[in-house]
Amino acid sequence: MAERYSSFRAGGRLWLWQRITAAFLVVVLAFHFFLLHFVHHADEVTFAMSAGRMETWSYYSLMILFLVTATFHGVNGVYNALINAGLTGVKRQAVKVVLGVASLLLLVQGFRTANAWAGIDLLPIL
Amino acid sequence: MSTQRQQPETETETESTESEGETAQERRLDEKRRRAEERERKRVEAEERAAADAERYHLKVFRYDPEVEGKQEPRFDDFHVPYEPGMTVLDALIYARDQFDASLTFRHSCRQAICGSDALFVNGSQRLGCQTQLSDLDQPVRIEPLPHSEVVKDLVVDMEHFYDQMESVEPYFQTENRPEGELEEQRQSRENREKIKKSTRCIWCGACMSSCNIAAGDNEYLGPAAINKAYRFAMDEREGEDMKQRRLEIIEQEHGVWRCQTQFSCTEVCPKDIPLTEHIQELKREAVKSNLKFW
Amino acid sequence: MSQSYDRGLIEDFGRWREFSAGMWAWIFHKFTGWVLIGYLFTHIAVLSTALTSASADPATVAANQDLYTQTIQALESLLVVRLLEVGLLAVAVFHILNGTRLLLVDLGIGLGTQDRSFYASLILTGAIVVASIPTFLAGVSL
Amino acid sequence: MYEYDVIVVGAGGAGLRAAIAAQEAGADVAMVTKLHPVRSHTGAAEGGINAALREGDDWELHAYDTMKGSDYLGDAPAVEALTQESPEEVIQLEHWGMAFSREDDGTVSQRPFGGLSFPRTTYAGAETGHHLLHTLYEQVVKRGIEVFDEWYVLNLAVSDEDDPAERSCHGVVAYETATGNVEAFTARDGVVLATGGLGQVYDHTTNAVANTGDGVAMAYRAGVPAEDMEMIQFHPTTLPSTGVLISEGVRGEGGILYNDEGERFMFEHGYANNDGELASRDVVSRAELTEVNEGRGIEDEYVHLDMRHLGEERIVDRLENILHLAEDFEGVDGLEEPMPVKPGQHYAMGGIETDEYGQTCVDGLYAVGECACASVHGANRLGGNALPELIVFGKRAGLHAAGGETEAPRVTVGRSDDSEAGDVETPVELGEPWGSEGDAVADGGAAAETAEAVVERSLERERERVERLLERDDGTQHAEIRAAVQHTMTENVNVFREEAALKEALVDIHAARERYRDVYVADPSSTYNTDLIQTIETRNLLDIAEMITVGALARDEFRGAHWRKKHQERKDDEWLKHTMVSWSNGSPELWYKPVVLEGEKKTYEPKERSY
Ligand SMILES: Cc1cc2nc3c(=O)[nH]c(=O)nc-3n(C[C@H](O)[C@H](O)[C@H](O)COP(=O)(O)OP(=O)(O)OC[C@H]3O[C@@H](n4cnc5c(N)ncnc54)[C@H](O)[C@@H]3O)c2cc1C
Ligand code: HEM
Ligand code: SF4
Ligand code: F3S
Ligand code: FES
Repeated sequence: MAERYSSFRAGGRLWLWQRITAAFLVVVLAFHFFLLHFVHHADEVTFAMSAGRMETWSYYSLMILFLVTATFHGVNGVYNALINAGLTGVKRQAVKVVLGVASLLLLVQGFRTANAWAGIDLLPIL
Repeated sequence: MSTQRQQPETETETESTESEGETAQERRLDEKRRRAEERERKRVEAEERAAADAERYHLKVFRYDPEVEGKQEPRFDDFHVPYEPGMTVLDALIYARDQFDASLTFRHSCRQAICGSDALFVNGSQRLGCQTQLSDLDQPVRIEPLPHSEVVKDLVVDMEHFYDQMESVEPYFQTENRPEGELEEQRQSRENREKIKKSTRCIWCGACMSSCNIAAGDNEYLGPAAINKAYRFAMDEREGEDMKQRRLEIIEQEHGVWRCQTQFSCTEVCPKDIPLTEHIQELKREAVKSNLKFW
Repeated sequence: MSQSYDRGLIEDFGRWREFSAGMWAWIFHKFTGWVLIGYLFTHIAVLSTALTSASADPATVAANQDLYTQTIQALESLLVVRLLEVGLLAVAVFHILNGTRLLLVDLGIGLGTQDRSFYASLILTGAIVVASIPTFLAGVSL
Repeated sequence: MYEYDVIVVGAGGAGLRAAIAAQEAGADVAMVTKLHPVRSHTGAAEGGINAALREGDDWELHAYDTMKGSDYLGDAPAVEALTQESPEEVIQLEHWGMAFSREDDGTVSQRPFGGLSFPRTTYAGAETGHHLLHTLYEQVVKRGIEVFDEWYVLNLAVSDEDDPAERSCHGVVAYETATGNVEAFTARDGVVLATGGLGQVYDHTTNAVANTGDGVAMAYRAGVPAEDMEMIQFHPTTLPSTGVLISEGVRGEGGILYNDEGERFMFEHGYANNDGELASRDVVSRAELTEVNEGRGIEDEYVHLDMRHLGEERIVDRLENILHLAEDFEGVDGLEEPMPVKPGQHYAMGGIETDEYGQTCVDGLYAVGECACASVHGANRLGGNALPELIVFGKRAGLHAAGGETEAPRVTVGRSDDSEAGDVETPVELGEPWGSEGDAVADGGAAAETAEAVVERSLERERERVERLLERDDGTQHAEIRAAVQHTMTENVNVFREEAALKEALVDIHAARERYRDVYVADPSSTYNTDLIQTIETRNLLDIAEMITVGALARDEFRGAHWRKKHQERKDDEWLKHTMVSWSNGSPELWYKPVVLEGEKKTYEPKERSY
């Protein structure tokens, strides 16, 4: 009986994650915009203030989660759109790799930036 | 001896028109004759008007034939068809074919929205020719073959791919729990029949598939009609739980339900008013649910 | 097979005029999604200037003279950037609203009113964007 | 050249069921059909399928109703086969997943239908045929039976012995619509014709445009007699503008007919004092036309069918499809207004003469469904009796053709000692006296010894015929000829028939034949040439029209659907016999064969048919 649950193929899992991340993003993205354009105006942004916020652990983790979900949601969305357009075979594999690498770079860079603000030296090599 | 309950008056009445006395029937008959003359006069007038091009519908019909010179380059032909009340797009095409150009080619058969052979692209949307009243359309009425499929000739498209998709979802009833008795039927609740009722109405016209941008882009996408077919069986309680799992596996494949982007155009064009998007979405949820059960 | 025969008019041009609400919603959602992911990459790139600031002299940072702060403020002083931000807001709001609409549709809610909820998303997006223009343009020198 | 054990021509309910049965009996089967199977007109059937399923009902009652309904022109062995086997066949459909309407306890629902003594009509909403057709096609897909769809069968490959009873059928020749190829299909064991109705000989019909009687015409020209062709059913409730059918189910559920004066004429004018609206179809059709003829029709054309009193819930539950049809094709909202209805051609009781296994007198040639006449419907078909015919006889013929186990048939086919020569005076010479297309004995037959040679010769002939039609580039178009035939049939061979009009029809048909000699196909293409196919269909319609009219002229009595002005009674002494028309040397020959009234347990004594 076990194997029938393995039928939850990548297609379905990704679909579900796209929804879950979307639901999460609704809240966080709204919060993000609100915070950085209405509470603090964009022209008031300074390194010191950003760093101040990032030093709070809860804000820091929220932003990291924001980064991860947005990256997944965005990149998976693009990938999905390409499949819908009929992308197959080698081209599709290539796109998969390119998108994977790009999101990895994005995540790493985002991480490093956040760490810079928070004053964490997690990945000193980078 | 007549074996039928025939009205005696009927016989005499139809046998001989001359009978004595001014009966109510006579009066009615006179009246009828008068009305008939009136109608005839009206008809003649109407014809004259039609002849004077008063009430003609302007059709612009897509033409293409891979073999015939002059038709190899797709083009639009104009036909001016005299309008009669109640005339449908199919009637107009038949008129144009029979009166103007016998080579005008389109599929049709039942004239009553049940055979599904005359799905066409009329004024920019997928409709059955026989189910579309000319009077509901703006002129000129543009009639084209279904988009996103190969044109064989004029308004005829290749349906093979559509049939393949329909047949790929195991579109037949399967169950392991048949009742014992030869003459005993399986039970099905009214609610369950109600649930699958709409999905069983599909006439394989292909309108939905033609309207879906995803199906247009992804050739392997099962498409709304095939998914709806799968729904019809997955939701039929007579097939039993194990079969349902199998059905879900079919629609869960990569080019199954997940490809649907809820564009709703399939639902909008379906001539049988099948809520396709709703069915697809329900299957997505069913699939997720059944997979999360033991997580 | 779908494109194997070029039917010019039918397949390519002119069809958009016949798109229905759900199709427009699909197109817009696609477009806004791509803009958002594109923006995410640029956004992180710009924010990366913070890396230099972190290692800069604390005094420069305190005086708001570090690279990050300068970059951001330079950008924010440009009208184009502010306008682009309004655009971004429009894109994001629409994506959020229509995304919510899609999530509801996925849950089987509001299928019958999907066209109306799309129009509502559009209108609401417009309203929110217009209402936030003053805030977004505040303090920018022309 | 394709070769199979059994070839089924036509993929409506009858053909599909035959293919399944033949395949289950172990045969290698192929279906050849001019429409994709799901486009067949079986899909249009609305009302239901009769089967004696429940306590209080049994096949004998059903057989009795059917014999009575047939006005004693049905053959008892066939009628009994139908009524005995229809329950198991209906349950078989249910086991194949057909979406029947259900009772509260989950069993299949049944409703009353005209002419039935028990509510025994099983149904699936008002779209029973659609469900039946799709369920059967699904089973064909499941079994992987090969289907050649959009292949138009041009003719049969039949050997050409003098006596039709000695001929045998070895296959068919078909035209692939998409490409214009003409190919032969050899059948090792049998060919089953299941080509459906012939409504296109009339212009107001519930039948599809594809219902052109091809099977009847092909079998006829191969020497197989056509039986009781004059028996045409006119359905009392069709929409006036299109001929779209409003199911008998509406009356079954309690719908009422009114004339222009608001009278419930079925009772008030005494047409059927017991059953009223639910009397047999012929009775109701004549009643309506009588009302119209006497000036009580609405707009002098139609009457009203009212179902509003049934209430929205019941209508939507059981007759939802009717609401759509009335709305789409007549612009009437059945919940708000009465629906206009008038009689329209609906069903051909007659057809290719067969026994209870679908066998014709030509060896290896079978016919089932509406194109056949096993004679279960006699002079009038009861509503809900055609669909069971498809599945019962479809199965029987498929099984027999594949060599499965069967009993000896009791209905005889072809001429025998019991047959009687007929004679009818006609105003013109019938058939194709000028020798149609240089035919041999049987039109489409071929003088040759071996099966291969027969098939080969037929193929050659058909290729020539197609070429000949395509070569001409001037002449008459088939559409004009078809319109002329439809017009004269509707004018002269309709519900009410009289001698002079019937003769006029024969003259018109003769004239149409004359014009057909000059026919040409305007479309030169070999890709999807529907002009060519319709031209060939029109040829078939000419033969069909003639058979119907000859039968109608010969039968000078009033039986079932067949009404003659000067002969207002059923003449059991003279006419308890079938009218048979055989094609012989280019013209029709009329003869008769007796009706079989002896059933398994009893003989059905003709009684007065009152409702
Ligand atoms: C509107 C309507 C409602 C009806 N309602 C009922 C009802 O409620 N109950 C009931 O019992 N009966 C009903 N009937 C009658 C019944 O539906 C038909 O008699 C029956 O469906 C005929 O089925 P068939 O399989 O013989 O033919 P069809 O379903 O007509 O199929 C004919 C097949 O033959 C093929 N064919 C024809 N010619 C050729 C050729 N030359 N070459 C290749 N293929 C060919 C066609 O492609 C098609 O597949 C109704 C009929 C109509 C018209
Ligand atoms: C804020 C809340 C958001 C919600 C509710 C949301 C919702 C959705 C949903 C439901 C989809 C799937 C559409 C489908 O497959 O049918 C989607 C697609 C997508 N989203 Fe989002 N999203 C949000 C934020 C974002 C963000 C921040 C980004 C960018 C990083 C983004 C980028 C994308 C992309 C690229 C797609 C694919 C578009 C396509 O189909 O081409 N989304 N979104
Ligand atoms: S689902 Fe509707 S539109 Fe699609 S094929 Fe079936 S009937 Fe046609
Ligand atoms: S149009 Fe296509 S995207 Fe889904 S809702 Fe219909 S299948
Ligand atoms: S002709 Fe059959 S659906 Fe239109």
